Formats: sequence, C-alpha cells, structure tokens
Amino acid sequence: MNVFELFQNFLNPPVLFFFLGLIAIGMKSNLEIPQPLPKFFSLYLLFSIGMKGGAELHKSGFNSSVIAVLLLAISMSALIPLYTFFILKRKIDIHNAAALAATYGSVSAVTFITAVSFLQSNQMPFGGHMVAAMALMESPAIIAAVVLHKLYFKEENTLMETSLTHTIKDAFTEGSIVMILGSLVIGFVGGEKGYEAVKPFTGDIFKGVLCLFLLDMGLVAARRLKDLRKTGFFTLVFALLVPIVNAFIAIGLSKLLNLSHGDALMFTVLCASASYIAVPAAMRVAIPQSTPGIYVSMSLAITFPFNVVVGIPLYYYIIQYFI
Amino acid sequence: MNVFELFQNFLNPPVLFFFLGLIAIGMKSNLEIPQPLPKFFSLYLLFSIGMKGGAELHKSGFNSSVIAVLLLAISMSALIPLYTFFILKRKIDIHNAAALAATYGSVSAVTFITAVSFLQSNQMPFGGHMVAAMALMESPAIIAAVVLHKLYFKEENTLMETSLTHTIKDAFTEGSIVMILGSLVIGFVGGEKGYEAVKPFTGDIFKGVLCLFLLDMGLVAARRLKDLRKTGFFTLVFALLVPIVNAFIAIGLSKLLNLSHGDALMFTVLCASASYIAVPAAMRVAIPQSTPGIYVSMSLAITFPFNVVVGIPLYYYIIQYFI
Amino acid sequence: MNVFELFQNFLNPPVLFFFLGLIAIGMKSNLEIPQPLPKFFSLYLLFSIGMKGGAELHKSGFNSSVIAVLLLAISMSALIPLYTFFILKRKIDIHNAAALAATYGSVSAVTFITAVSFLQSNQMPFGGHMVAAMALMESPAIIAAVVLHKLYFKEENTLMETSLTHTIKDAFTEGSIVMILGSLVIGFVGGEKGYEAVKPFTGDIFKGVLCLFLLDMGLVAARRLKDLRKTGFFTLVFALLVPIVNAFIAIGLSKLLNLSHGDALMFTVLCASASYIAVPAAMRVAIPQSTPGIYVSMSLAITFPFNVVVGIPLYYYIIQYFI
Amino acid sequence: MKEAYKIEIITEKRAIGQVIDIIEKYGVTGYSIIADVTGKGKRGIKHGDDLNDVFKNSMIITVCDNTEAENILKELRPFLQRISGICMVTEVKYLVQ
Amino acid sequence: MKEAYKIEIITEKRAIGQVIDIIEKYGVTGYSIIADVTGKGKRGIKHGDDLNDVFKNSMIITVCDNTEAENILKELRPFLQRISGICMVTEVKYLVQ
Amino acid sequence: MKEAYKIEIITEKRAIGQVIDIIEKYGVTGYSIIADVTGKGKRGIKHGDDLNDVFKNSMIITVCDNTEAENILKELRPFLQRISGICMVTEVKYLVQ
Ligand SMILES: Nc1ncnc2c1ncn2[C@@H]1O[C@H](COP(=O)(O)O)[C@@H](O)[C@H]1O
Ligand SMILES: Nc1ncnc2c1ncn2[C@@H]1O[C@H](COP(=O)(O)O)[C@@H](O)[C@H]1O
Ligand SMILES: Nc1ncnc2c1ncn2[C@@H]1O[C@H](COP(=O)(O)O)[C@@H](O)[C@H]1O
Ligand code: NA
Ligand code: NA
Ligand code: NA
Repeated sequence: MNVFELFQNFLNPPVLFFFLGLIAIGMKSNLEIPQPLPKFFSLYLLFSIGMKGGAELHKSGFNSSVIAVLLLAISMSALIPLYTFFILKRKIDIHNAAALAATYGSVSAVTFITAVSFLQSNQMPFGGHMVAAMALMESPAIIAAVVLHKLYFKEENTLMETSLTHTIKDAFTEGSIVMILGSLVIGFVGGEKGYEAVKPFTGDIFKGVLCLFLLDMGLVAARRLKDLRKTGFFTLVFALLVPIVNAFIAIGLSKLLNLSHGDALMFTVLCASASYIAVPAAMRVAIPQSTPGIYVSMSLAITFPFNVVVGIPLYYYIIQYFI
Repeated sequence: MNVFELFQNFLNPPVLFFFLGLIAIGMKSNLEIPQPLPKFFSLYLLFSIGMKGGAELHKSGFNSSVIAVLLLAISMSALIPLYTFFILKRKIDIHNAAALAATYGSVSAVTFITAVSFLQSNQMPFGGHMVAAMALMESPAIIAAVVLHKLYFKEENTLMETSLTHTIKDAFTEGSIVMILGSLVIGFVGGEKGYEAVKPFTGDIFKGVLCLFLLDMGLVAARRLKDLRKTGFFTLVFALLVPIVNAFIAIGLSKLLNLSHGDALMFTVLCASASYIAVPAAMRVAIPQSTPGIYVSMSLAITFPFNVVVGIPLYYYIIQYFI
Repeated sequence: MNVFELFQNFLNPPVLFFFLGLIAIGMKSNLEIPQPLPKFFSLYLLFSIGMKGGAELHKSGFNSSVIAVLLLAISMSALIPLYTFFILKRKIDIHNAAALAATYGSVSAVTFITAVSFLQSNQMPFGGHMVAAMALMESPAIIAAVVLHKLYFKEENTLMETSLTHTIKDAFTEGSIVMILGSLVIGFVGGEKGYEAVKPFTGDIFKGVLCLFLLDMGLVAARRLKDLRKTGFFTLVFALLVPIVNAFIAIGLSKLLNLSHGDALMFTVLCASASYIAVPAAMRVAIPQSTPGIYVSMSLAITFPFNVVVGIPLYYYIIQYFI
Repeated sequence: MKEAYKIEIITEKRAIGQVIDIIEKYGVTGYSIIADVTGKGKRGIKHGDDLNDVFKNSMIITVCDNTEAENILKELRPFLQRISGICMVTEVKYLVQ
Repeated sequence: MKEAYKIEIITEKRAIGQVIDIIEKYGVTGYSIIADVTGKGKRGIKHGDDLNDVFKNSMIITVCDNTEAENILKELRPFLQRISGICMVTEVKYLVQ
Repeated sequence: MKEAYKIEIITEKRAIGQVIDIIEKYGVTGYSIIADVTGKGKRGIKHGDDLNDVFKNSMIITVCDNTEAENILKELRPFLQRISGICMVTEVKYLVQ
C-alpha cells in the first residue's frame, strides 16, 4: 500500500458521504436523514457486525490468544482514562476531565465499522473476537472515569447521588451494548447456517446503509462543530493527539501479542477511537455536571473524522510495515 | 425430524432475538427499536408474504381444493369464538370474554410468518393460497364475537352505539388486512416476473428483518407480561390450552382434506395463533369496555411465544407422523 | 411494442401499489406508511439513482453531446414557466399562476424513477447524465417563476420580502437536490468499484422499495384529490394537457439532437413531469400567497398518475416509432 | 389579542377522528394534533409500543370561544368516559390572524 | 416560582427557523419545539403526509416575561398572517432553575 | 369540570423516568408524555439529532390538585437544577371522567 492507496480511503463512498453531510450543513441545506432512522441504522450496524463476529467466532473458536486480546482490550479501556484524566484535570474542570477520560478510553462503534468496511475493500480478514473486544471496551472506561471523579470530587448535594453500582449496571444495560453482545451471542449460537440466512440483510446491503449513516454523521458532526468554537485550542489538540498516542500504544501491544494484521488494525482503531454513544449517555446520569457539548463534539466532530479519513489508512500502513 | 431437531427451532436467529428482547426488558435495558420502525417492519412482512403467496397462487391457480381450504379457514375463524366465548363467559366479564373469543378465533400474522421462515429452513413448500387463508381468517372471528356480545349484552347507553355493519366495514378496511390482501392480488397479477423484480427486497432480506421484528416483539411482550400479573391463573391456562386444542382440530381437518404437509402446518398455525393487531384495533371501537391489557397480553406474551418456540415444531412433528 | 404491451405498464407491481393506495383511501382504510419512512424512501431513491447515474457517467465520460443535453434540459426548465405563466395568468390569480408555472417547468424525481424502472423492465439503457439533467432541471423553473412573479406583482408589504438571491440560494440547498447531486458526484468519483459495493442496497432492492413508496404516493394523492374538487375544470385540463404538450416538444428536440431512445424517454419524462417536492418548498418562502392545495394536488393527484400510467408507455411508444 | 379558550384533549390515537367530528360539529374550524403521546391513566400504561395504536394516545388542541367550548365539553364527557382520556380547558389570549 | 408568560405558536414546519429568529431578537434565550404537528385552519388541512414539510406544522413554546412577550407578539402577527399559523399566550407560574 | 393544576415539565429525554418517579411518589396517577422535544436553554441547543437521546428533551404533562402540585414542585426544583429543564404550572378546568 502506497501513499496513493492511502488516499483512496478518502475516495470511498461511505467517507465521501460523511463529507457530503459536512458540506450540506456548511451550505445551510435542510438535508437530513429524519429521526429515528439514524438511530435504527446504528442498531442495524451493531446487529450486522455482531452476527458476523459471532459466526466467525463459531468457526475459529476461543483459545488462549483470543482470551489474551480480550483481557488486553478491557485493560486498555480502563487504563486510558487514568492517564488522560490527570492531563485533563490541569486544563479543565474535574467533571469534564472525567467525562473526556471516559470518552477516549471507551470506543466508537462507527469507527470500528468503518474500519470493517475498509478491511473488506482491502480483502483482509480479522477475527470475530474483535467484535467482542469492541463490546467489552465500552464500559471499563466509564467505570474508571466515574471512580476517578468520585475520588477527586466530594459532592455536597447528596440528594440524588448515583452510586457506583448504579453506574456499572447502567453501563451494561445500555441499548447499544445489549444489541452488540446479544447479536454476537446469537451469531455464535447460529453459526455458519444462521449467518447465511441473514447475510443478504446484514452483509450485502451493509455498505449502502453505512453510506447513509455516515451522511447523517456528517450532518451531526457539522452541527457540533459550532459548539467547539467556545472550547479552547487545548481540546482540539487533545482530540487529535490522544488517538494517535493510543494508536501507537496499541500497535506496540499488537506486535508484542503477535496479532494478525487485521486484528491489530481493529485493536488499534478501538484504542484510538472515542465514544459518543455509550459514554455521553452514562455521563448524563453519573456526572450530570459535565457538558456533553464539549466531549461529544470533540469525539464526533474531530476525533471521528480524523480516524476515518487519516487514522485508519495510516494505522493500516504502519501495521503492514512494522508488524 | 427428531426431538433434537425440534429443539433447533429454539436456536434459530429470529427466535433467539425474541428472547433477547425479553432479556433486555428483564435487565431494565433501554434497548428499543424506535417507532415507527416496528410498524413498518410489520407492513414489510405482510407485503413480502403477500407478494410471494400471490405469485405462487399465480403458478398453481385456483382449484376446488384451494376453495375448500379457504372456506374451511373462514369457518374455523368464525367457529372458534363460539366455543371459547361460552367457556370464557363463566370466568370473566362479557366484554373481555367476547374480545378474547375474537382474539383466539382470528390469527397472528407474525406467527404465520415465523412458520414460513421455519418451513423455509426445512425446505418444505406450502401453497400460496395459505396466505389468502390467513388474510381471510382475520375478520370472521371479529364479526362473530361482536354478534355474540350484542346478543348477550344489552347496552343502556346507546349514544355512541356501533352498528354491526360498522364493525364489518372496519374489519375489512384495517390497514394490515388491506396490505396483505392488496399484496396478494398484486403478486397474483404480477406472476413470476413481477415477483422476481421485487424478490431481493421481499425475499432475500426477509429473515434479517424478521430478526429485528421479533426482537421488538420480545421487548413488547416482556412489557405486557407485567399487565398479566393482575389477571388470574385461568387466563394463563386458557392462553396455553386453547392454541393446542385448536391446533389438534386443525390437524384433524387437514387429514380429512388431505392437505400437503406444508399447507397443513400453515393451517394449524393459523388456527392455533391469536391476533394482537387486527382484533385489539377492532375491539377498541366495537367493545370499548373490554381491556386490551388482558387480551393483548395473553395473545402476545403467552400464546405467541408458546407457538413460536414449542408450537410450530410440535405441530410440524405431529403432522409429519400422523398425516 | 404493441398496445397490449403498453397496457402492461399498468400491471407492473410499483404502479399497482400506487392504485392500492388510491383504493385504500377510497375505502377509508387506515393503511399508511408511517412518517418519516416515505421521506426516507424518497432520499433512498435519490441516493440510488444518483450513485447509478454517477457510476455510468464515470464509464461514458462527458462529451459535447452530454453537455448539449444538459444545456437543453436547463433551458426547458426555464422556458416552460414562461409560456405556462401567461396562459395561467388569464384564468387564476398571479400567485398561483407563478407557482404552477414553476411546478410544470420543474421535474418530478419519482416520475423519473418510475421511468427508470420501466426502462429496466424493457432492458433499454439510458445515459448517466440524464440523472444530472434531472438534478439541473429542478431549480431554473423556480427562478424563472419567481422572476415573473416579481415583474407582475408589486407588493406593498415589503416587511418580509424575499430577495431573488435568497430564492436562488434556497433552490440549490434544498435537501433533495443536495442528495441527488451529492450522490451523483460520489457515484462518479467512486466509479464501477464504488458502485459495485453499494449495488445490493441501491440496485437490487430498489424495485421493492419503489413499490412501498408508490403505495404511499397513492395514499397521499388520494387525500389531495379532495382539495381539487374546489378548483375548477380548467386546472384539470391544464394538468393533463401541459405534460402532453411538453412531452411532444421534448420528443421533437430529442429527434433534433439525435438522442438514444433511452435518453429521449428520460428527457421527455422530465419535461412532462411536474414537481411536488422542490417547488412547493420554494413557493412557501418565495410566494407564500400561493396555495399549495392547488399546485401540489394538480401535480401529485393528476399529472403524476397520468404520466406513470399513460404517459411513460405512450412516450416510449412514440419515441420508438418516430425517432 | 382576543380572549379565547384553549381545549386540550388527550385520548386514544385511534379515536382522534371522533374527537374531530365533535369539534367540527360545533363550528370550530381550527385544531392541531400531536399524533404520538404516551401516558398513564385509569386504564393503565400506554407505552406507545404496539403496531395498531391501541396503546397510544394523541393530543388535540383547539382554540375556540365560550359557547363553542361549552358545547364541545358537553359532548366530550360521555365520549371520554366510554373510550378513554382527559380534557383540560385554559383561558388564553389568542393572536387573531 | 416566578410569574411568566407562555407563548405557544403553531406554524408551518419550514417557517420555524424564522419564528426562532423573532424570539431570539428580543432576548429570550429558551424555547422548546415539538417538530411534528398536524392540523386544520384557514388554509385547509395539513395531513403531515408530504415529503417536504409543506403540509406539516411545528409548535414552539417559549416562556418569557411581559416585555419580551409584547415585543414578540407585535412582530409575530404580520408573520402569521403572511405565512400561516396561530399564537396563544397563557399566564403561568414558572419554576426558575 | 374541576379546578386543577396542569404541570408541564420539559427535561432531558433520558431523565423522564426520574420525573415519573417523583410524580408517582406523591400519589398522582395520571400523566402524558410527548417523547421528542427539541429546544434551547442554559445548556445550549438540543438538536435532537443524536443516537442516545442526550441532545433531546421530552415533555411530561400531569394534571393534579393543589397539594400534589406543591409536593411535586418542591422536589422538582433541585432535580431540574442538577439535570436540566423547565417547569410551568397553569390553572386549568379539568373534565373528570
Ligand atoms: N392526570 C392526568 N394528567 C395527564 N394526563 C393524563 C392524566 N390522566 C390520564 N391522562 C392521559 O389520558 C390517557 C388515558 O387516560 P385513562 O382513560 O384514564 O387511562 C392516559 O394514557 C394519559 O395519557
Ligand atoms: N383554532 C385553532 N385551534 C388550534 N389550532 C389551530 C387553530 N387554527 C389554526 N390552527 C393551527 O394552525 C395551522 C395553520 O392555520 P391556518 O394558517 O389558519 O391554516 C393549522 O394547520 C392548525 O394546526
Ligand atoms: N424559556 C424557555 N421556554 C421554553 N423552553 C425552555 C426554556 N428554557 C429552557 N427550555 C427547555 O428546557 C430545555 C433544557 O433547558 P436548560 O436546562 O436551561 O438547557 C431546553 O432544551 C428547552 O427545551
Ligand atoms: Na478509545
Ligand atoms: Na386462531
Ligand atoms: Na416538467
């Protein structure tokens, strides 16, 4: 893969539709994918990769290396908030520091899905257990960040205090997590035969749906960009640097664990990506003083497009040459 | 087919997604298929089986045995309310007795559709006219139940009395019935060629959509289960026994009429299933004193899962060995 | 193609679903495709033909004859309002005359899409640039009509006067236009490879989605028919004659430019069709005194069904014998 | 600004057509509808999660004068009792077009 | 609790941006929108069944004080006359955050 | 017709369950919900365009008597301060089923 091919990712339809969304808002167009369709597409995409991951896991089976990757994934999700929280605490208030720590420790399903579509175009396989890794990386970061927040912030108003167990429960019952884990298990149980039956729906039309979903993401990201004008230059740098740092750590660990190129890319993308579904939902309950306008905007309007346009091909390039 | 294969029905993806829905509500997850998508899926499924049934009817044509099955189907829909009403009248108020009689005389399109998907997995064909049978069985039960209710309940408040003709009109203009009958006719007119053009949409992605639809059914059924705590043990027994009794009658009649195994299963499933779309809609107008919390819950949260998990494979097993 | 084949268009599923919609409203059925699904289907159809048109344009490339067709298309869109406005001004108020002029100068994407599906059934190709022609024909008519309205109507109330530049800006940022142009460009950039990846979604299931969309169009058209009772006989004649006149002009021009049969049909259909999405949206801002109940109803409840049922096969027939 | 009465009715979605009939019977020509409302009342919870709008409400708002309001309310009471729902009346100032 | 005015405006969905501009012009910083409202008025029935929101309304609710209300209402009247819609004002008690 | 209080609360969609808990705690057994409301307030714009209802509001309406209203309002104030949202109270005439 040369630089020209790297650039090709930019030219594939799903990514271009993301830009169409940005442009449409820039032109003040009234183009929109009406709700609740974007919400449904997101469920559909989770359903699709869950079923596929489960079916592949059925074929490959669990083994010690799979377990190792899953444990590593969980650890990274819990550790990233630790280091980011202490950097952030110096620059912004403790509530948003904790929320941002959770955001960057957790993962973005859509970035993962865009990477799936990228690997497909490059005919490179990855293991079904990476879908499980994604599902398992959503929550540890949330729990870690809430623990940090509780340690550093003594609340006077205990009226509606949310206990940690409550947060943990919430983190595992969030709709998107139930959907991906459920589909993964059902795909695993159904095996090859089960997957074949749903493949025209979950597999064949996948890329088309992804185009429309990324169009919506572009529209939403462009709206959020306005929120970012108010937050400082620091957040911009953070939203671009942290993914790169996390990606480099992930690539190093992938080499240590001797992961296949496909698995390494997926793991790297998970570490580099930032949540904008599960984390904001959890933060509104656990740390309501935090400002979604900041962390959702950073994740969605900066880190997500960076990963999708530059990050994925870049990580892929590095992995191919250095692993 | 042995007992192991029977059990396999439980393990196929659509049924497992129904259970995922139940579990999600049990965990108090906020997972949901946002409205109006479930409503749209239901239209889609009616459209799909209507087109398919029509195209097959185009191939096979009408003959005296087809007519016989259709007449039998209509009769069963009208007769089941008769016997059930008099059983129910002894235990519960007359309004709900009539509504329940209609519920169990009429049919459940989704149970039918799950049976279609079951037969597909077992590579067993069934006649396109069974779709017509389904469409024709929706209304007679409603009319029979409303007649019974009028006979046994003399209303004082005649202010907004609904005439029987009004009920009959309503029963035939209900959206779901117009959709299935319309698609059936259009499938019939379009024949093989018309069907081929829409098949990637109505056929190929059918099972995937069914998974998401049954997920939603699971969510809704679990919510309704709570309503059932208030109603007694009798309703539980009724919701499990009546489908079995009706199924046995249907299997006997199938043997008499010498139906193919596929047709016999579909006819049995129709008789055993209970309505939760057309009947509740009709009852809110014709018998507003009845309580949808009772009959919808019985139909959706007990009879439907029973038929889908135990009933369909059981009836199939019996039909294969006794017809 | 003989008269029998002409009649066949009437019998293909999408058109029959349009009639099912009309019948359902006639029966006072509550059948509906719940919002926002019709809106989404319309986006989906624009996305699909945009991607396809773009990919084909990628293959064929631009050349002088393509440019000629596009210029001709833009001119027709701007000129039709001129001649219709002066006819209309004699019979109805100036606001609705201008709105109707814009309606008939602009185009109907769904009529175009139905023609695409018609050509597919008849295995006749057409050039990808015709999709560009469609996109480019939406706005000139709007601008022409607003200019005419400004010339002939001196407004006293200048409070919220809308400038012409504002109208022009609106005409190009309307969601449906951004969607079709965006998809066209992305399809063009992605070429054959990009199109193959999305084809199962944009191509294979297209006709099935079109059925459901036309069902909704039938429901909406039937509701609008009631509005038309109030408007006179003149509007009925206008809504039937103008498309025919425009079609004849278009067929003549196609012969002059030596267009292929497929391209000629698409151009004719564009000229003959009347807008009911972009134009009403623009008129509510630019000429709010106009009555959407009149021009949307004429376009949707008369001209659209006329074109779909009679027009398309008729124009096709004429083009085959006279070009 | 005109003094007027705002009537807000929440009832079963499928019954909204009958409410419109009542309103129009007494000469009121304007109303607005919010199609999807969920809720809880004497008849249990309406989750709005079913396929046929039986467990779903709609809200209809109409602004009218005193006599119209009285006529509508008289006919509405037995209707709401028989079917389901509530009705609230508020005095409002109304901007006449 | 603070005494305040609740202004409810129902107008064409596509015109809601203009209503927001009017509200914000007079310094009111809070409002709520119910995006999809159907209805009937002088300009006929809005079924909400079209593809471009021409036959659909939205409702916008804003709580403000007396002066703000008066300013808004003055500018709203010609707007509603020109475009379409109604406006209701109610006195409410308002729970200040 | 009964005199009653209509409480209208607009708050984050994800927090609506907590509002229902507050209402039911004080014995009010009826409420209605409009699930999707967008808007603007102290915490910025809620476009309603996200996938997890964080940038979306809901509106809950409950009709109750004076004591119920007072109890609810007392508990609502810190809740709205902590989470987000507004609350309006209006006197209405209420048609009792
Ligand atoms: N006190 C109340 N406040 C607000 N809405 C109510 C109230 N009581 C009933 N409702 C609404 O009216 C619907 C029907 O009420 P009911 O007929 O009492 O079950 C409920 O589902 C609620 O949406
Ligand atoms: N009297 C009324 N009560 C409630 N809503 C109304 C009333 N009059 C008009 N509306 C609403 O305002 C919209 C536009 O009204 P109009 O401009 O008169 O056609 C209608 O579609 C209704 O939604
Ligand atoms: N003055 C107001 N009038 C109407 N709605 C408001 C007002 N202020 C706030 N809201 C609504 O309450 C939500 C939350 O407000 P806040 O917590 O101030 O951001 C907003 O998104 C609006 O939907
Ligand atoms: Na991460
Ligand atoms: Na039955
Ligand atoms: Na035209």
